[in-house]
Amino acid sequence: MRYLPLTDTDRADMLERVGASSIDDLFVDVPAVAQLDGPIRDLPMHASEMAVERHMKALARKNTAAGDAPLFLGAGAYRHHVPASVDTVIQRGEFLTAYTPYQPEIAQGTLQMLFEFQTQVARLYGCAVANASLYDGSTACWEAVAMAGRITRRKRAVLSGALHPHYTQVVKTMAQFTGDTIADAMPAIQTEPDNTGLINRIDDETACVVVQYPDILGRIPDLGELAEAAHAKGALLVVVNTEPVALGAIKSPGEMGADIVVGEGQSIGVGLQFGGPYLGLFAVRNPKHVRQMPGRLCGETVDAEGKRGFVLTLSTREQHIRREKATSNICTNSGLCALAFNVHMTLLGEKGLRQLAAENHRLACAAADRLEKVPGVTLLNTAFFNEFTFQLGGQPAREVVRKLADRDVLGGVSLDRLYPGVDALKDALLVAVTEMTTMGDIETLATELEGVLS
Amino acid sequence: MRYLPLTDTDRADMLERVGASSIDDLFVDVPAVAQLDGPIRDLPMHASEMAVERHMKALARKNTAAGDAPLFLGAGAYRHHVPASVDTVIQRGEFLTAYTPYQPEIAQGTLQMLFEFQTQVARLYGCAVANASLYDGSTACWEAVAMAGRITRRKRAVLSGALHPHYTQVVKTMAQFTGDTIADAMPAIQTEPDNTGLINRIDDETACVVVQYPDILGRIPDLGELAEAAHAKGALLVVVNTEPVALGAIKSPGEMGADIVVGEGQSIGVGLQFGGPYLGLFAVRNPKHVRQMPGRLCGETVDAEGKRGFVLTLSTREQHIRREKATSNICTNSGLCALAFNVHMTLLGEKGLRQLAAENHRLACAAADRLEKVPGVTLLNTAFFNEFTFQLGGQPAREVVRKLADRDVLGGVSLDRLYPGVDALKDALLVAVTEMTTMGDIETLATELEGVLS
Amino acid sequence: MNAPVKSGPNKSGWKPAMQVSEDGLHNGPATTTGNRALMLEEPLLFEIGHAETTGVDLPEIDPSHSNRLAGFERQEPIGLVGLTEPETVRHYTRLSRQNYGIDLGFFPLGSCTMKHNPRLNEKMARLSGFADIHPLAPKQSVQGALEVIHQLSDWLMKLTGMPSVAMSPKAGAHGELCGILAIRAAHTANGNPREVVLVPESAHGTNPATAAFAGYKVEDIPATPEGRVDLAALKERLAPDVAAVMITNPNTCGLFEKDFREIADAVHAIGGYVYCDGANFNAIVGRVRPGDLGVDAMHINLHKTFSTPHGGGGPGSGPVVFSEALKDFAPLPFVRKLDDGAFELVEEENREHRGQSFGRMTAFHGQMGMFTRALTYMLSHGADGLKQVAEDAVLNANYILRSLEDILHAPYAESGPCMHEALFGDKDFGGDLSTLDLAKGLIDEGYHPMTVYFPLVVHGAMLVEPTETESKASIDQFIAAFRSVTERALAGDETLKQAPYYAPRRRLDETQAARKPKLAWSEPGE
Amino acid sequence: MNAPVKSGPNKSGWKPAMQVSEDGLHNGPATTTGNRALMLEEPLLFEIGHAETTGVDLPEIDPSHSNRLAGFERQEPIGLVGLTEPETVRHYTRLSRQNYGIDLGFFPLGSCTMKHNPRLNEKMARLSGFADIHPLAPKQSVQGALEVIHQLSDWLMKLTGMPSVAMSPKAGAHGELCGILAIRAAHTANGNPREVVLVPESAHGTNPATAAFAGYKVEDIPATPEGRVDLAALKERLAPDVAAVMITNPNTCGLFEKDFREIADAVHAIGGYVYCDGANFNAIVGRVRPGDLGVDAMHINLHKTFSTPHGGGGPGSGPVVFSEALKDFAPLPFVRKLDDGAFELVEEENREHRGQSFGRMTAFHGQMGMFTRALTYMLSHGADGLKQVAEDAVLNANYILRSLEDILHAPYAESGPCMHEALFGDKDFGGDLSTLDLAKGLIDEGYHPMTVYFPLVVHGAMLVEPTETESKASIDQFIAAFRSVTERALAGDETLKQAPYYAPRRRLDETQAARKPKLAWSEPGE
Ligand SMILES: Cc1ncc(COP(=O)(O)O)c(C=O)c1O
Ligand SMILES: Cc1ncc(COP(=O)(O)O)c(C=O)c1O
Repeated sequence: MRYLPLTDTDRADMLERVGASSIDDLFVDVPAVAQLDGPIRDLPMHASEMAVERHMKALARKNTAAGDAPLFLGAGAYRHHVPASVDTVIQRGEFLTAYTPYQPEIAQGTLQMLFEFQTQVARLYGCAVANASLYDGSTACWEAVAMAGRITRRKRAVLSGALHPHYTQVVKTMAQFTGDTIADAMPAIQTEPDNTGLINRIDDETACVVVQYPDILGRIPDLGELAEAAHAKGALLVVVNTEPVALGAIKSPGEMGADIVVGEGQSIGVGLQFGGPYLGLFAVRNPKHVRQMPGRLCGETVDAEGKRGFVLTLSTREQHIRREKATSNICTNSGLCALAFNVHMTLLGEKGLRQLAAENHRLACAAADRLEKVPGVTLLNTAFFNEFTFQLGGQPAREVVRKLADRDVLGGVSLDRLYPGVDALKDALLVAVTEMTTMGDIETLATELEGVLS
Repeated sequence: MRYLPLTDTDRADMLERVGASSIDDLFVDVPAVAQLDGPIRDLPMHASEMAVERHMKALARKNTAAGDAPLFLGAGAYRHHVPASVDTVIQRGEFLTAYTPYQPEIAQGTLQMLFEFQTQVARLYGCAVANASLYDGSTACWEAVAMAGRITRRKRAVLSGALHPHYTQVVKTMAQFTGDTIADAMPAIQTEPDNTGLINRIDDETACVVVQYPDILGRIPDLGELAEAAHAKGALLVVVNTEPVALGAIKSPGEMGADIVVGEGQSIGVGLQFGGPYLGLFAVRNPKHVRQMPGRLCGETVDAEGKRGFVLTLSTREQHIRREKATSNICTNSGLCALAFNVHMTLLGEKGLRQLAAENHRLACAAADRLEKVPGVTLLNTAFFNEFTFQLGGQPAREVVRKLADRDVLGGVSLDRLYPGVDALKDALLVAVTEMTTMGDIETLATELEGVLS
Repeated sequence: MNAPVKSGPNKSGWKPAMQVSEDGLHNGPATTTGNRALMLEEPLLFEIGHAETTGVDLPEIDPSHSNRLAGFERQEPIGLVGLTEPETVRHYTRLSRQNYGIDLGFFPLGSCTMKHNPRLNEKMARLSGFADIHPLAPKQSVQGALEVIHQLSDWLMKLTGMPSVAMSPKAGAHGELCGILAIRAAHTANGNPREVVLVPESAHGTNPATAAFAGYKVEDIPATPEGRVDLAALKERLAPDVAAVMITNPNTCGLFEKDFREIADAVHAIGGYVYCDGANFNAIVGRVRPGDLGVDAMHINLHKTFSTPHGGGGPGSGPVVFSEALKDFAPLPFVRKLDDGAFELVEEENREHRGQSFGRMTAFHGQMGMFTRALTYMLSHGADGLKQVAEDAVLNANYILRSLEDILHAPYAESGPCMHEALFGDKDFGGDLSTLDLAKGLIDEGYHPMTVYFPLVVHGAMLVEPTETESKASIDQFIAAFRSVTERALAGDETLKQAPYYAPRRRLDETQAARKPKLAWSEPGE
Repeated sequence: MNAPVKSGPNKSGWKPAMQVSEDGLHNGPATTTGNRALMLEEPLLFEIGHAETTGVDLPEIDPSHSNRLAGFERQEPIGLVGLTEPETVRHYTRLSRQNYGIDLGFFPLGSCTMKHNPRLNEKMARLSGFADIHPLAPKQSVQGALEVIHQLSDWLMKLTGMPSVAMSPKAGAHGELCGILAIRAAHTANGNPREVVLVPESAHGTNPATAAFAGYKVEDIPATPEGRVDLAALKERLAPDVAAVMITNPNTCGLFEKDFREIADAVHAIGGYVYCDGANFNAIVGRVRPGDLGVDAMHINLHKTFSTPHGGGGPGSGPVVFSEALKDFAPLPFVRKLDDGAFELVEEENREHRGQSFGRMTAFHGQMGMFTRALTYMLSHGADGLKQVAEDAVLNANYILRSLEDILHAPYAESGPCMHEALFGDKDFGGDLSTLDLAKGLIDEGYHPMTVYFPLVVHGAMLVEPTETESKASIDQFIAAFRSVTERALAGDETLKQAPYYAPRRRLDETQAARKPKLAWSEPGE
């Protein structure tokens, strides 16, 4: 078999060396009840690369790839152009087939990359320190809530109604077990984010306020106002960002007073991949909070000859040292996605990220303008970056999305998919636009939407 | 621009250093008649990766890729399965972006690979020495004729009528200029190769006899008989192979007495690519002939510490040393294709190549059996490896191929495409089968052929 | 029997390579660049990039274009720098060359299962039908993706003999959390979440961390001198306050827990659940089904047993299989096959199909990119191949154990065959040498060291996991090198203290890194 | 002005890396494996593979299956060995790490134009619509492929200002052959192929070899002391026996042939043709059109100017542009756009469209895999970008010339600006040091050396071609390193004789290799 280098002769020689008469001798400690008499039944036997490729390609063909239909889906996962050289780099065996850099003398490649990545994320978020990644935005969001609890020694988190519902659910799932109180809410269908409502929910027990920026409806909340209100009550402001490209056009959460900034990094370098693996970003504005951070941190040091080098550091926060007292149980994180982010962000640079953001916004404005002209359609947002919400005049958006798909247009995400069963949200459609969207795509969506709605 | 690292500041600084006031100063030696006043007109300006990708994908979509239709095309280019790891290896920057290994201390990767490649080719062909590749099978064929001329000091080459017509044409093109006499012929439509006819054409002036094995109609000539006849007249036997996989099932040309064996290596590792780049293989049975060989040769040696290493050697045969007295003008060859061949052949190994050959032959037999049942169709060959010739009972094969393509079947190569205008060949269809062919593909071809012929 | 392997030629064709000359020739002159031929230094991105440089050709920003950013336009520079594509490719290529990976050589990092990552997996994961689909695309347009999840689930359930699997956990530790949360949910449904989770001292750090993260107190499970759970002592501790035990099997000492079934019965008897850390599933895949041993929940690291790449620290994927007792508590979402053959995603809206689910652990539906790779791998190996995987992995480990035990302290060598990894300790080393020094000596020899100082139960632990994707020749060469470095360690050879000599960096100062953490680049003087 | 560059920090942000310590620490103990950490030794395939091992899972051969091989079944083993996939990937990864490439660092190999190979090119060439189509597929099914050839032809004609292009030549030398054959065909059509082709001594070896291969006698064109063709002397030699001149422009001394137009006129006046070796087109692409200089035929190395990778020695692609005078003689096949917008291939059967064609040079239609890459590159750069390519390439070369001429013999430094490459000689070196020693010293510094001992007209020639894809920081660092090694060479530092010290191999014995050639592996003792 093509991945198994031992030959039968090798096996015989090796069994002799270990003093076993057959391979079964090495499994003597397995109780009889669990000994199988042959390969597991009901599963196929081994297959050639050609046969497996056929099988997998047949499955892939049952999906509509984004390149084959105009795509306006967002809601926490965005289709951006990833330069070809990103994949070249992440396929280098030295990156792809390495482990977490436990032996720094032969892992400087991964370590220096992580140091660069941490710097990029910290700067993007307007923070002092970022970690070496978490699983994804949603789990990073929970980690932020937990960390805020450790810092403030309080157990109540107030979530904005316009936080991505999956993120809300993840936080609530965890809180069921930790005993934290989570004050969440439904998104209010209104042109501006409901900052007042959110501020009113902050009390003296509140560890943190969690707000998404831009929010799930594509609106842009004023973080400064929220930071002030949170800090006044001794709470931390946790800002969640699901579209890092936006931060090329709008102010960073850090500069507006956020204490912990977390987010999804998938837009940069990672790709859609049906939802995973993605890339959890996590940063803090105040360097004093570093020792409460979850996840790995890469730091600068020198070697025995005085040369600069990098190591994983502050590991006394982590499970492999601290065990049950660790700041998080995370071990494997999203290393290779962090590399993809790092490479893509390097290709963009300050200039490219700003241009990318401008281009996203320009096309989103064009799409909003065009779609508003479709009869029966109203734009909710006054402000947005590259995603916005339409109301379809009472028509069920989910149905409309399905009909659009029948016409080979992936027209957006219905709020009913995200918040099933909430009447007030049923006719709302979330539409995302990126640099990959063409004016032709926008026209197609407008036309088909008109067709479906009429 | 994304491939140009100099910034405008850099350019200004550098111009200052070189003492030029503008870039135009550096082009002062260009005569005024040839100075353009700006970017060349009628050509587009630079474009983003995204835009270029769209353009190229649109062009690619105008072709029917082999995976999208059953494919029975051969005639010197075969669709075999190339394991995924081959591409991984050839995309390693250290291989992809290296030059010809002129500095052996930092090119041992390429050099050792070439040494392995030469060994693989020599063994496959039953020869003593193979070179480090030529452009493709057809140019290798001419190089063999030229080399035979140098060795025998004769200027007449006798070509089998069943040599690939493109190869024949390449040899004839060159001979027009060198003054060699080329005795070629049309393929005789008969069940067995016309060895007798070929032998009869050998005379005392003949430098070499060139025969294809298996031949253009898929038949398998007896090389032993030809070697004997050639050698009897003091001529060399040049054997051309366009399907290296065949040599996993049939005897090597070397063991049957061929003096020079050349061929196309594309089947192993390289892929179809619409005809290029391909891989010219070149080997000699008699090590004494090495100094007359064209192209690069990699040899073993030691370094200053006595460690084994590899270098390009015997370069006094080559253009960069010998100039107008070189054995060939070739410089750049097919290095990366040789690597792909080397890697794929390593994955196959003795066992895999033999299995691959057996599988090709098994499926080809199945196809021949099935297609013979199509009314109006007769199989020409008594023997074949993975390609054979059908006669369509007087129907023009080219027309049939076109109609099959309309039905999304790439059903074979008509001899009329290869030998346009020859009446005797008009109804003959060349059908190739590989391990990529499924029984379903065969059935589809049979059915559609029946449809087209009736 | 068990004769030491000599360095030198062996049947598998490996020959010791030519020696570095000892006449000092290699001690060449210092270079002005700091490079040493192909061992290249590389500055930080921020030292070579520019704010105005970019490797993408996007349209210049039109400042006249009105925006709808509600006055939040960025005013300050972000502080990023860019490189053009040539610079980018070179920067990362040079960095990559300072790394060790499986592709370069033997990487026997115990517990981490650094097996070969097949390239077909990578190719399949990149098919646009998998790589370029949106997680919230209308389900009619992603039936193939849902089918991949379904097929992979089916493989996992059959390989483990368990009736249910949760696919969304993002790595092993996340899988542990998934399992423990289901356990907690089940207890809670019975009216009492209970208080304690029992975990052996030899367990991976994620086990106690997870239990604590889920709100449990962690207590130790005692071990026998032979390196296994002390069944009698465990039974003594079991009481209704114990919510679960978390046991790794094969365990982190490389041994199969013979008494697993009895342990499970005892835990079940007090109403507790058995969580099995399945990180070591590679030792038994295709040969032993955890379901036959009484497991209630077990995570599987697709990035270990099922060959998805580790990528320098992730991403992973940690599906969790569940017993009948726990399956109703498993998280959302999951994939269901409908009667008409279509696939649907069970999420919040149709959670009636799993009424007692503890909820959602992550956005979207799991590590799809890892699923396609793992399924490709399973289909390639098949049931027969996977069984062979386990057998070869175990054979290789035993071969190493028996080839080194004569010179290296092997605390559990008498406990029967090891499974997929061999455990050693540094107790006989000379001078003040320790495991770390041996590890660094192996680096010079061209190897990635084994896992060191884990598990905690052995002094100077060295956990060697060869996996099944090494050839005998490779292992023989490793044994020869290991013996040579071990001999130096036993003899107290002080030069080992300074190893590695040839790596891109000498030993790094970890204390300084932690004392004054520098975690992001800043302009010198900033 | 022209002040020497000092090693040390500069504005572009480059800093000299930390030094290798001079206290001998790096002179570590010899390893048993011969490896030095990440610098890994690797045996030959034949020393580690087995005849029974394979990395593909094909069906076992059924010996009972009847065959139709006419009695020619193979009886003898081929003598191949196989490796499994893990072994294969590792074998070639380790080998690759013994190579230098553009991706690793600066590769100023003069005349070879080692520019960055964009990764989009690689991606596009791998689209199944290009990579997986058969050359003899019915034309209706490959219209996109034919259109690629047509579009690329259009770019090449416009960039060169020439009315015709032949796409099938497989590399530069094959392109030369194509051009010379067309010239010979044209003369022959006039009744006399003529006898002589004039080639300067500084020309690349392929030029005289090609002319000879096409049946011509080769004679030297004299050069002026400033490194250009001696127009007067050339004119003197021109006579009706001269079929053509072959001139490289910019020439291999890195200079633009100012008198090219006059040369062309003189050659045309005696009825000869002007062949231009276009290997150095990168210096002028987008800025100067050879068609405006009187060229009759010129090959273009897509693997130089248009960024297709060199791959350790190929494949290349060498399309040839032709003037009105020669275009009817160009080879088959070529692509023609029909009035209905469809594309057709003109081959033997419809050669009436090019009645005087000298015929076919190769099977099929050329290096399609290079065409897709080159077209991708051209579209990326556009007319504006390509012009910038030439300008930056020339600027970089002049910058190097002016930064080194104060310490290194630069024979043509007074001949005006250089084009895309700077030429130096070793005449001032101390002791018995020569260009080779400097080159090997650069290897230790982390560079691929420049082209050495070519062109032949300069003693110990060093031809440095930076290309446009190097940053100023990269070039500055190179200059600093080059100066440092040059200073050692000038001072006669004998340690340079033993360089390289740090490469995978020390200097290799080329004499032994040629004296007793070992060109294939054989079993020891075989
Ligand atoms: C025994 C054991 N358990 C759990 C884990 C955690 O898995 P992950 O790193 O995927 O979170 C590991 C990984 O190293 C492990 O070895
Ligand atoms: C000036 C010059 N002419 C011709 C050639 C030959 O080109 P190729 O190697 O593509 O055959 C080269 C390549 O090195 C060259 O530099």
